[in-house]
Formats: sequence, C-alpha cells, structure tokens
Amino acid sequence: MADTAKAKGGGTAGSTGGRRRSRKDDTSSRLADETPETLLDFYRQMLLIRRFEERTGQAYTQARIGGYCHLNLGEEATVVGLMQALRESDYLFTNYRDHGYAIGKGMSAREVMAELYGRSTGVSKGWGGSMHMFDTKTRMLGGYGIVGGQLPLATGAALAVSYRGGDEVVMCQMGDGTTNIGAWHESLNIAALWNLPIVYVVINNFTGMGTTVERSSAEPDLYKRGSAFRIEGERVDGRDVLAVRDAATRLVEKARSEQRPYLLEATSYRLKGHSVVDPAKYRTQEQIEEARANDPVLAFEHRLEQAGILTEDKKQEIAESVRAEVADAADFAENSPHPEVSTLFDYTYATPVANESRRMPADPVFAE
Amino acid sequence: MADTAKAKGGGTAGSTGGRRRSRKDDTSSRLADETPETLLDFYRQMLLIRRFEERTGQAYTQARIGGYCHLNLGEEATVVGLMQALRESDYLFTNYRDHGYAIGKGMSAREVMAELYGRSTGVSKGWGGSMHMFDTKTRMLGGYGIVGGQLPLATGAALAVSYRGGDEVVMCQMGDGTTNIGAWHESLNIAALWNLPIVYVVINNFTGMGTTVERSSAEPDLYKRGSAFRIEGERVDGRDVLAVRDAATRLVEKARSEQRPYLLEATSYRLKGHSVVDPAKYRTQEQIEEARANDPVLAFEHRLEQAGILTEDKKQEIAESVRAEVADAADFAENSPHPEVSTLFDYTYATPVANESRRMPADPVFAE
Amino acid sequence: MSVITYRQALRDTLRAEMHRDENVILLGEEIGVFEGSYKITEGLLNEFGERRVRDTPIAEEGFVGAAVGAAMLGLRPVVELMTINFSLIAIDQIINHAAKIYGMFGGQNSVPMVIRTPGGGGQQLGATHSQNIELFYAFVPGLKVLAPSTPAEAASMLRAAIRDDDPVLLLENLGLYNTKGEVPDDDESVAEIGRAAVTREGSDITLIGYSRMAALGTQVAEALAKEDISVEVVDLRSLRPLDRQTIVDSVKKTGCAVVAEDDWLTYGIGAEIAASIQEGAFDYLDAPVRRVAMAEVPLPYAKPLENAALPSTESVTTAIKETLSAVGKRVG
Amino acid sequence: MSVITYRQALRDTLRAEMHRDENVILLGEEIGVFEGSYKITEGLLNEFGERRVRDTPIAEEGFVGAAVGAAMLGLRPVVELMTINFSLIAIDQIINHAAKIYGMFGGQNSVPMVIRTPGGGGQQLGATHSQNIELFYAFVPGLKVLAPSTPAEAASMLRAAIRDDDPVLLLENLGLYNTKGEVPDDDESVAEIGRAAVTREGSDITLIGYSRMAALGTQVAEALAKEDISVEVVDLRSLRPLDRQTIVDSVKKTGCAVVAEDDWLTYGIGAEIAASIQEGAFDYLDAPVRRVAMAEVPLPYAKPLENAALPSTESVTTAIKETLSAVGKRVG
Ligand SMILES: Cc1ncc(C[n+]2csc(CCOP(=O)(O)OP(=O)(O)O)c2C)c(N)n1
Ligand SMILES: Cc1ncc(C[n+]2csc(CCOP(=O)(O)OP(=O)(O)O)c2C)c(N)n1
Ligand SMILES: [Mg+2]
Ligand SMILES: [Mg+2]
Repeated sequence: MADTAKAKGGGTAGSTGGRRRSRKDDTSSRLADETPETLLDFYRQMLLIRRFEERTGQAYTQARIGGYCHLNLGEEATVVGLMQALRESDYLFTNYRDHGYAIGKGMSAREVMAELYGRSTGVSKGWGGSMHMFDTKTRMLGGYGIVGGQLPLATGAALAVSYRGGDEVVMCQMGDGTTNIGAWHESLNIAALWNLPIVYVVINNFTGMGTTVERSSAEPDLYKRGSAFRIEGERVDGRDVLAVRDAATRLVEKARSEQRPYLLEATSYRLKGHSVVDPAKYRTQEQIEEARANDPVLAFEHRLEQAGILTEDKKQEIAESVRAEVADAADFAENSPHPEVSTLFDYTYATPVANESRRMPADPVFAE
Repeated sequence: MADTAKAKGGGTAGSTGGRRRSRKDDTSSRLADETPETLLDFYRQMLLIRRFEERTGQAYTQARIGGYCHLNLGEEATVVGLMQALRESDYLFTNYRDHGYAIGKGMSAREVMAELYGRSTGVSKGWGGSMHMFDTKTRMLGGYGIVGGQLPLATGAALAVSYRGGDEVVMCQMGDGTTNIGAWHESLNIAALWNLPIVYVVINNFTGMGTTVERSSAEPDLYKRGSAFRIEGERVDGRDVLAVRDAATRLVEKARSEQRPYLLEATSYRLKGHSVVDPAKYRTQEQIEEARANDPVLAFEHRLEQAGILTEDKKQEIAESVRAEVADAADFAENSPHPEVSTLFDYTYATPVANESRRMPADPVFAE
Repeated sequence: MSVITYRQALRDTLRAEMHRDENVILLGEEIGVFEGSYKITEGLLNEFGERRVRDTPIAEEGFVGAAVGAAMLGLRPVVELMTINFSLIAIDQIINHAAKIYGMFGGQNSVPMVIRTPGGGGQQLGATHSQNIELFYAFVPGLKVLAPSTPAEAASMLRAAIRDDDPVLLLENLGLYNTKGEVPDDDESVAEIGRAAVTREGSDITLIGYSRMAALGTQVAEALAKEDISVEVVDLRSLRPLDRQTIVDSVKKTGCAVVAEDDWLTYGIGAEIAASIQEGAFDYLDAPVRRVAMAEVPLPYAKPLENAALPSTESVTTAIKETLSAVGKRVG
Repeated sequence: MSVITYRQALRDTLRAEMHRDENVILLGEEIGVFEGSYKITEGLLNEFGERRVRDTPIAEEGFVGAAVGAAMLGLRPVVELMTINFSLIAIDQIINHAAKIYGMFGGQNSVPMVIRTPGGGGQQLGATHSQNIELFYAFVPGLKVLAPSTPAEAASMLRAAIRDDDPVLLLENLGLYNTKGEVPDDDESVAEIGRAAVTREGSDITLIGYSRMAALGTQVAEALAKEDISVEVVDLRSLRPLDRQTIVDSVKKTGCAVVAEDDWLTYGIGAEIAASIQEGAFDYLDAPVRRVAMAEVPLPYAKPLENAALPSTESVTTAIKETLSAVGKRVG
C-alpha cells in the first residue's frame, strides 16, 4: 500500500499545512504485485490522457475549441487510478476538468474530442463543450462548471441509489479550492446523516486558479475536513497510479458495503496553467520545476522501464497506438457535422409543453 | 470554572452524540467567587428576560404583535452570561431569537417592546419587528431572520475591525440548526484564514424547529465542528449563567488578544415551542419535563436562596421591579405612535437618487 | 365535489401521488416530525415513514441539489422550501443545475422534480420574509413555473408538476392556504402546463392576475358587477411558459386591461404582461395597460406601512375605474 | 483625453479610488496573485498589498456577505464576482442582506459597497456561464444597478458606485472589456445614478439598450444612417432606478421603438421598457414596441447554435426596419 495519511472523523488537528511530498520508499506501491498487462494498460491510459490533452491544448490555440478549457495534464495517474476503482454501474460526477475522466469512465476519445469541437457527434451533442462531458451509458453524469455544483447532485444520486437499495457507489470529484464553498459542507453533512454510498474525491493540486491551498483553506490538510461530519478521510499520492487505485478501491468498497460516505484526497501537480489560456505567471521557477519533477507519466514510464516491464519496443508500440488514437479522434471531430440551428429548441424541455417560446432573436413575439 | 468540553481544532472525534447533561458538581461555577451584587444583578437580568418574554407571548396572542415571534424562554442564563463577556464597544449579531440579547446588550425594554408592537419608537422604528432588533448605539447590529445570514455579516464586521486595527470583538450568535448551512462553513473558514477577532456562539437547544440535532448535524458535538478550520471550540452548560460568562469571557478575550476566531457552544433548553404559535406537539412528555427541570431562572433563584444571597424580601423587590419595568415597556409600546405612511419611502436608500420609485400600489407609473 | 382548503388540496394530492408512484419522495425542512411549517405535509411522515418523507438539515442548497441529483436517477422528489425567500440560498442549484441539465448535456437526462414554495406578503414577516420573487424562476428557460389560485388548481397543478419530466416550481401562497373551494372527489385532473384561463367572462375590461391576485381579482370583479362593470378575469396559472394568446384574445375583446401583481412593479411579472399586450393587441387597446403592484421598498413590519405598500381590492378597483374613465367607458 | 479600454478604465478608477480613500478595499476570487480572471485588478496587489487586495476562498456567499458586514462598519468594499453567473451563490447576501439592512432596521445603518461583475454570452462558455441575470438585481429596491457601455461610462459609474452609500451592482460585460473609447485624463467625473442618456440623436425610431447592446445599438445606428434611417439611441445606464422619462421623451419624438437586450425575452429587462413606453407614450406610439433578445434556451456551447441564439447587429437591424415598415416610414 502507498503512503497514505488517514483521519478518522477528521483525526488530530494541529498538523502543519503546506505541501507534503510523498517519497518513493518502502510504503509506495509495489509493481511486483501486479501483472505486466495491468501495468502496461495503466501506462497506456495515462499516456492517452497526456497526448489527448496536449492535442486539446493545440486545438484550442488553433481556435478549433472555444470557451474555457481545463486540462488534466499532470493528473493522469490520479485520473486513471480513480477510474479503476469504479464498476461500470457506478456513477461519476466531476468538475469542469473532465476530459480524462470521461475517457477513463469509458467514453471514446473520438466522442470527447468531438464534444470539444462542438460537434453533434460529441458526447453532449455539442451542447456542453469542454466543461460538460456527460454520458448516461457510461454513467458519467457530468462535468460541471460551477465550482461545487456537482456536490449536491452527486449526493442526491447516492440518495437515489440508497433509496432503491442498489449496490452502486457514486464518486464525486472536485478540486482543493472547492472544499471552501458552502455546498461542500451541506453535501457532506447530508451524506453522513443519511448514510449514503458516496466517495468524495478531492484532487489537491495545491491551488485554485492561482490561490494556494494554504491561503484558501484554514485546514489545508483537506482529508481531515470530513471531521465536521464524522466522515473518515485519507490522503494518497496522486502521482502513483497504483496507490490511487488501491486507496480509491478500498474507500469505494467500504462505501458500498457499509453504505456510508468516505473522503479521499489525492495530491497532484498541475503541469500547466489553470486553463489553456493561463500563462501561470504567478508560479515561481521552483514551483514549475517541482511540477515537472513530479510528472506522473514520466515517473511511471521510468519505473516500468527500470523493472523491465516496459521495453523500448513496447514503448514505441504504445506511443504509436496512442498517437493514432488521438489523431483519429481529432480527425473524427474535425469531420463531424456542426449541430443544426434547427435543433436550437430541442432540449429546453423533456416533456413538451404548450406555449413554449421558440422565438429567434429577430422574431416578433407574435408571429403574423 | 464550569464543566466545559474543549476541542482544539476539533479535538478527537468518535464521541457520542445525543444530549449531554451537565450536573451541578465540583466543576460547576462557584457562587463564593462572586459579589452578591453581581449575582443579584444577573438574577434580575434573567428574570427581566423571563417576564419580558412571557409578556411578549401574551401580547402576541392578543394580536398586539404580528409576524413570527421567537422567545428566549429557557435561554435566560445563556443570554445574560454571554452579554457579560462583551464590552460596550464590542459588536453583536444574532439570529431572530433576539429580544433578550437586545436588552442584554443595552437596549431598553421599552424600545424593544415598542419594536415588537411595530411602533416608531421601536429600536428599528417599527420596520423590523421581532426578528430584527438593531441599534447602532449599543452595537447590536441585528437580529436576522434568514438562518445563517448573520454569519457572513458578523465575519465582515470582524474584518473591518481587524483592518482598522481596532480592539473590538464581534460576537455572532446562532442556533444549533444553523451549523448545517453553507454560510457557516464559508464564514468560519474566512475568519480563520484572515485571523479575525470573532467568537461564534452556537446556542444548542438540541432542535431546529422540531428536528433534533442528531438528525441534522452529522457531528452533533457542535463545538468540534471548528476542526474543519482549526478553530478551537468549547462547550458550556448554558443553564449556568456564571459558567457561560466565564467561558464567553475567556474566548472573547482570547479573540481580542490573539486576533483569531473561537467557537463556543452553549447547551440550553427551549421551554416553549419554536415560536409563539408552535404548540410543540412533537415533544415527548419526557422532553417537556426535562426542559422544565432545567429551567435556568428557577435553578439560579434556588441556588441564590440556598446560599442566602437572595432573601425573600429581595426576591419580592426584584420581582416587583421587573414586573414594573415590563408593564412600563408594554404601556410605552401601546401608547407609542404607529409609523406614518408618509415615511414609507424614507429608508430605501441612504444616498438619495434620481428616479427612485415612490409609487403607491394604486398609482399609475406616470403621474399626470 | 367537496369544499376543502388550498392546504388540504395540496396535502391530499401529495398523498395520492405518493401512493401512486413509489418514486415520489418528499424532502424539506421540518416536513416530517414538525409536519411542515405550514402543515401541508401533516400526517405524511406517519403514513409513509422516514424513507419517503425526509426532514432535511437547514441546507437549502444541499437538499435542493440532492433532489436534482436524485431526479437524474429517476426519482421524482417533491421538495418543500419553507418560503420562497429561502429559495435564494438554493437558487444556484435550481437555475444553474436543475434548469440546465437537460439542455446542457444534449437532452440525455431529464430532471423530474418539483419545488413547492409559498410566496406572499401581508403577514408582517418583514423585509426578508415577504418577497415575491417568482420572477427569478419564471425568467429561466428549462424551468416550468405554476401558480395556482384555488384549491382545485392547487391539486391539478401539483399533480401535473409531479408527473412532468422537467423541474417545476409550484408557487403557493401564504395568504391562500386557508382559502376554500370545490375540488372533485377522487380528483384525477391534471392541469395543462403553459395555459392561462379566463376564469370569469366580462366585456368592459380585462383583469390579469395570478396566485393571490387572481383570487383577489375575482372578488373585485364580483364587487364591480354590482356596479354594472363587467370585468373579465384572466388567471395566468402558468408563469413559464406564458400563455400570451389567452391574454391578448381577452384584451382584443375588452379593449383595455389592468394587471394585478403582488411583486414589485419595476421589472415585475406585470411588465411582461403589459409588454405582450401592447405587442399582441396594439390596435385594440384603448388605453395603456395599467399595473397594480407592491410599493418598491423593503417591506416594513409595521402593519399600517405594510398595508399601504401592498396591492389590495381598493387599489385594484381604483386602477380599473381609472382605466375605464380613460377609455371613456361609464364608471359606476 | 486618452483612448483606453473598458478594462483599463475600470482598473484606473479602482486604483485612483483606493488612493483617495483608505476605506476602499478589494475582495474577490483570484484578484490578487492571479491578477483577476479578466485582469481588471492587474497590478493592484503589488501596489496596495494583501491588506487591501484580498484573494478570497471560493465562497461567494461568505465573502460577499463579509463585504456587507464590513460596509456596515464603514469600509467601502469593492467585490469582484468572476461572472454574474456565480452571483447566484451570493444572491441571498445581496438581496436578503445588502439590500435590506438600511430599510429593515429603520435607516440606522447604510451599506456602502460595490459588486462588480461581468455578464455577457457569446464566448462559448455554455449554459451555466453565459447568462444575463442582471434582472434579478434590477428588480430589488434597496439596490442600485449600473450598466456602463463605454470606457468613459465604466470609469464614471464605478466612481459613483464607490462613493455612494448604498449597495451598487456594477454590471460589466465580457464582450466589452477590450473595447476602446475616450476617457478624460485625470478623470474625476461621477455618473449620476438613476439617469439614462440619449447617446445619439435621431428622428425615425428610438433604439433602447444597455451594456453591450447599447454599444451595439450605436453601431447599428451608424450603419443605418448610411441608409438614411435616423435612429435615436438611448443607453439606459442605470437599471435601478430606471429613468423612464428619458425613454418616453425620446419615443414621443420618434413615435416608435425597439429594445435590444442580451437576456431572455420573456420577463427580461426589455419587458419593463416596453411596458413603460406604452404607459408613458401611449398616444404617441405608431407601432408596438419591438424587442430583440436571446432565444429562450439554455445557451448551447456549439458556435453556430450560440450565434443563432444571441441578438446581433442583424437581428436588431431587422427589428428596426420591420418596425419602420409597420409605421409606414420609408425604409432604405
Ligand atoms: C461558484 C464558482 N465560483 C468561481 C468559479 C470560477 N472558477 C473556476 S475554476 C476555479 C478554481 C477552482 O479550483 P479547484 O477547486 O482547486 O479546482 P482545479 O481547477 O484546481 O482543478 C474558479 C475560482 C466558478 N466556476 N464557480
Ligand atoms: C435559510 C432559512 N431556512 C429556513 C428558515 C426557517 N427557519 C426559521 S428558524 C428555523 C430553525 C432554526 O433552528 P436553530 O438554528 O437551531 O435556532 P433556534 O430556533 O433553535 O434558536 C428554520 C428552519 C429560515 N428562516 N431561513
Ligand atoms: Mg485545485
Ligand atoms: Mg436550535
């Protein structure tokens, strides 16, 4: 098992804030316990997200993608590790930094890229864009752009599961900055009171947009904040895909069997700015180097190479297959149709209704 | 010192929920440390609130008072104890259950009763009513009817004090149910981050309207909830006026000297329903008896009698003086003028402004 | 037919719908043990148990959002917000989530939920507890907003709201809970969302209202009938979608109109009604559409001030008579 | 005179007011280290330090409410909300507290604070990030709401807002931040709150707008001048109080009007404008007041859909020409 910190109902307070680096030592995940297939699969998934996001960044600067665009660069191990913990039938809610999760939960790179391009073949038919990946089939119930907005929703989804006596678990992802908003408090309290099967996952990249966790959270050991609700929390090193998988699996399965909420904090390092357009001028040289030094894809690659699991041939093969998949996704997106303007009023209501407005801006209120 | 529980940044979790009765034992407040004057003064203040609230209840049923009306019956020791901890220059924000606090912070029973009657001699000139006692002079900056609404405001007042380097402290009162709303989380976090001189006081009467604290707060030991912000909390027996005063004074002075927030929980027993109109049918006979057995005014009276401090004469004298004060307040209110309809537009804006609407309901938008 | 209160009509309908559909659950503050701040849910905890009737913590954003999430998985939660004033704490979940999820994700997931909440001033509750802010919800595509003015409407609209697959806000009214009216026994009527109704025919002038002001409008019309003034009353019933045609058809007949609303005048619901009438019945209008609304102040607690600030039978009557004078119709 | 951007005008004014008055402090998410999501506060943390330029946690309700409380003690906080969409999380503190405190407590305590926040669609931000909900604030007595459409207005209105003793919401616009205009050097002009302005004289028709649509209206008017159509442009500038007289005086002159707004049509800001015009200029109107507004849908991300849903120079031009045809004025 990886180095994790634990807090039972919040654990002891008084510990220091600030960044906490986990070092590769005896407690870190052990490759020897895994099959090579599993390890290579994880590596490929991480690399796919890396290349997908790099391509997304390019497409954004080429104005193929609009709006706000937040990438998972630097969070690949966290994303892949978390997604291993979920069954197909489990539900996922995330924030706007959602491309990797969408792919990890089972959407195709094609459909995710098409969504970014705003095409009708996109997962949300081009209505959502970068922040709003959604797919009922794979049970990723959204990407949400309002900070904290997904928390009450995910809590309610867990309520529905619990009400029906289902055995699904809900995972609710968010950033460190999100632990300061009221919806956090209200949601975790409700989940604990009503014994809901949900795991709240905080991706602690130590910053909101440019505000550090110490300047925004009075308890910067975020996994301890469950104490206000007697929710047990754990912290895991988000650069270690196996450690993340293990911690997430354990908490997801506890949530499932015990029918109560858990909290997982995964520390991670944003490789780029908050969104594609952010040059991150506020970062010090030291921080930039720290993030680079903590690149989870390179680190995992290196480990697998050292262990003789990732040979040079295999590496080339995976690189090529990932390259092809991303290129194919971009081509697919590029060649997909834009949504028709005639569909503008198709999704205002699920139940059709009398006197719904279907007026275009230049139309008079009363048609002749 | 009275029996208090303490949590440093939330302390250890895992303790049981449920009511916790403090027994009069060695740790309870000691009369011997006080002057008889102080003790009799506290007794008189408590009795004044008791009689004032009884009168308020009557006036409400006689339709002299309208709207919602929440009484401090059963919370007299808490109110009086808390108010002793504040200097005149300190600020107070409360919820809607505010009559006792208004009197305790220095408003006259007359003006408070006049506000209840909706007269222009009331503290808020009849614009506020029961839930909205306010007085810039005595620095009680309101009575607020939106649950939790006062928390961000009080936090901001503490910000202003801190910004100016003043030595005032802000006290922010609320009920147990209020610790579940998002504003609680956002406010305490900000106060802790910015080192603000504020004491949040939770009056735990173990129920919102009819919902018990265990069914609404996943950490029912409310003083521990500061742990999510590394705010130290304490619990005190709210029926013991000296214990409340001591605990409140200690935390207020710490907030003042250390410039940081503290949390105080005072357990207390609501003698009647949530508001005057609530028959509290949901209460069990046991609960009703428990509340009566915990009547803080009778208990304190009894203690002072036992200790020979409250003689039969003194008791009569105080009873009579309180009776007279309340009767005078009611007469004053009854004989005060209603606000003039011509003042309806006087308080929409502090800075006069062009084109402000001053239209009565029957007026056309454009006057001829 | 039985004569029951608006409150009873709501309660009976909730109960019947809960029996009909296991997916219907109730969430709200103090709806269980306390039986509801206004006792709409009286007896329901006893009958259906804690699983289906959930007392929530005081956390409007959290439990309204939880209802949205539960609805995404197919439950049909009916949420009570104690008064519409407190909806401001939950409004992000209503407008940015409930109203957006169906469209923003390309029609994949509907949100079948109901928010029941009373508006209404006139109870001396003071400035923060006496607002009529249904406008905020009526403004938002993706929501449906209903405003019953009678017990029968309350029942049929609540039924429609529960069975609809979109988020519906049902605007109740503190001043109407005790009003009585006829409701069919074993009522199964389902209101059509998006339709206004002419609730009283008349020929001299059209009076448009909703919720309490539609009820009050009917009283005014009855009183004026004795003075030989024939008022046609239009009850908007659905604030979104808005049934402009019914309004305009009435005005085409009468030639003039008064809108009565309980909210503030500037930008209030009545503004849209007046704007729509001048667009749809321009050549038929003999006088400007007149609006009767609340004075634009934070509503004071003191009774004389509150009374003066709120629209009443008197102010509505005055507006009607002045409008009739303006168009040269004989008054009284 | 210098030609500067709307963004620069806001920044310069914030800076000057902070130098002028020690009570002015800035609060908001990412306004310090990050220098503002839209860079309005660039450089200010460096110049004034953390005491006066405060990065807040993501807690809109908490920090807006804290600003209200600080204002009660005499500070003059200027709060930035990253976009108006996020104001829904803080709306209880704005409407139930900032707007109520002066009145509800009988005029004892004013709340001198400013909330700056941009609206505006058209940036492909999707349904939850592209709303124009200034209506919610313009509706509420106790608040003042200003909507500058040029750099000069941005400066003079922000100055007015900071110096006013009431809570003022300053509506900025994502689409205007980069627009340029003349602003006096050492500008000290203070806008009068509650006044609209005729920003271009004309005789054929009145075009009413605010914020981006007032700017766009000027462009449309300039283009139409080449076709010999004389459009008078009224910039509302102040949404509350609303200056009806300036609007009505213009319409009395031109005889017809179009309202251009970036929000949804039904119950939108334009409804009040149309309602007011028919009340104040009934006998002068030769055709119904026409409204151009956003299509009533959750705004989609895809560019072709977004473009189609938003008002534009084309749709405003069409509405003007069709209105002129309706009144029988020669077109083009
Ligand atoms: C309610 C709300 N407030 C503000 C924003 C603007 N905003 C978008 S992302 C962000 C920072 C979020 O930080 P964190 O939760 O740590 O997530 P990260 O981006 O680091 O993954 C902010 C302030 C928003 N989208 N919603
Ligand atoms: C935001 C909001 N939600 C709901 C209410 C209705 N309400 C008024 S008092 C109350 C219970 C509050 O309980 P608590 O905080 O324990 O205070 P107590 O009345 O016991 O002193 C509720 C739910 C309100 N006023 N504001
Ligand atoms: Mg972060
Ligand atoms: Mg309580």
